Amino acid sequence: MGVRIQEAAFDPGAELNAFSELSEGAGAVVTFTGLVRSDPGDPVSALMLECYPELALNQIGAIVAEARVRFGLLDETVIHRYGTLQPGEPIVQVMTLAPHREAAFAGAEFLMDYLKTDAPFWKKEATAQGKRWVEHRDADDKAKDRWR
Amino acid sequence: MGVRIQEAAFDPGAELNAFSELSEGAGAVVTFTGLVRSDPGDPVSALMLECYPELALNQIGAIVAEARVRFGLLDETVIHRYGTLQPGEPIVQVMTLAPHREAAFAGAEFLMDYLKTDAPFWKKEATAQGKRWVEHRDADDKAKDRWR
Amino acid sequence: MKILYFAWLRERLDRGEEIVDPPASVRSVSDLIAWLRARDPAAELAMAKPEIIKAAIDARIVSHDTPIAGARVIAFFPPMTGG
Amino acid sequence: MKILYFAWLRERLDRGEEIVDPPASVRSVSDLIAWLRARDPAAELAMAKPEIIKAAIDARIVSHDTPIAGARVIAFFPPMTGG
Repeated sequence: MGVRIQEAAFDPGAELNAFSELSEGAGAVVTFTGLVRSDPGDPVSALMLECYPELALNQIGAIVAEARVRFGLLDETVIHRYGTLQPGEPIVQVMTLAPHREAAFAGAEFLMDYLKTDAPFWKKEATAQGKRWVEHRDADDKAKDRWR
Repeated sequence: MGVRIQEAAFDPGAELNAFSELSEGAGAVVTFTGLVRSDPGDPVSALMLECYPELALNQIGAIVAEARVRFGLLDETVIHRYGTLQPGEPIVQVMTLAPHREAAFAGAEFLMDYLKTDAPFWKKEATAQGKRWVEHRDADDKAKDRWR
Repeated sequence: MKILYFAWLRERLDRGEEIVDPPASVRSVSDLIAWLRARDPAAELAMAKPEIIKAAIDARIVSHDTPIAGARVIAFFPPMTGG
Repeated sequence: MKILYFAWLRERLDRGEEIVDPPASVRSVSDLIAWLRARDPAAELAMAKPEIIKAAIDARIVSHDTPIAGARVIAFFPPMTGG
């Protein structure tokens, strides 16, 4: 189990390889990598990610512990960056290891849905029209609610 | 788009990094990596994967094309090995690139569900009790049927 | 035409492929399975339950009522266990 | 006690943290928001809709009716946009 909140860039592939070292009984690894998205019709030149690290560790630690029990995961890692990022850069990576694919997929989706609404990060986009805070999406609340 | 059927081992992390090169409008990459699973209570010493390559390329190519349209994927890659593999080795990797996480997750799950039932591979396990063909699972048919 | 066999079908027949020349009365995949079984005791046993055997003509999966006219390669195999 | 502000709340108040010493009558998170608003026009505006502001006491998320007695750090922030 691992939770990392960091300003430094990370290497998605190196993280995947380090995570999926031989583990008895494991058959499935699911990796979600979130990238700074720039809409071609409304380009973003940079993304500023603000964070409350102590709360992030508590919140994500609790979500990860719940995911492990609920889906019978063998291992899981969450990496979340803060600071200023460029379009295309990885922001977040969630990895789950399980005996079978159903649990690995469900665990990764559950973790991502909770990170969107419960992890104390705030995104601000720099665009040609200036800077703007990203609005919280109702769709993210709905995505989280399906796990109740 | 890429479909590779190969006997050679592949590097899951290197494949992920090569796949997620900057792509305009992309915000989410989902990677599924399937490993040779050895149940601690009934260990497998090796897995033999038989394949019909021409049919595999046709079947997987059709599934990938359907996934791209259905989920609005920006890119996708399927790598599937055949031959003799050891426990813990990667067998299969599916990667999807999409604007948002919902499509990337759904596309990867859809591809895996179809690979399990529609890709012409046959698994034979070597155990202490001898060799045995892996039985087709009804649960895999049910998993596929949910996409109808 | 060439016939391919995979997995336990290949093992029970002790061959992965063979060249056959069925008579014109063998029109469909079903007919071909019946003809293959009738001429070989190993096939009679291995293909005893045709409903669990899948077929492909020229690397495209087909149902058992598909005509085989013009086929170059016909493959028979058990349910797939990929992924 | 220390107060932390994040995202647009921090920007509108032009500060990320401050030390405050509210009177004993300020018992809950709600009371604290009302007290912070009453003493500062910037806070009056920035926290005009308390229902959209989330709070944490000592790095644990709490509801607005939670008592603040014994709190060392209280954080206020808008809905989160992580992941």
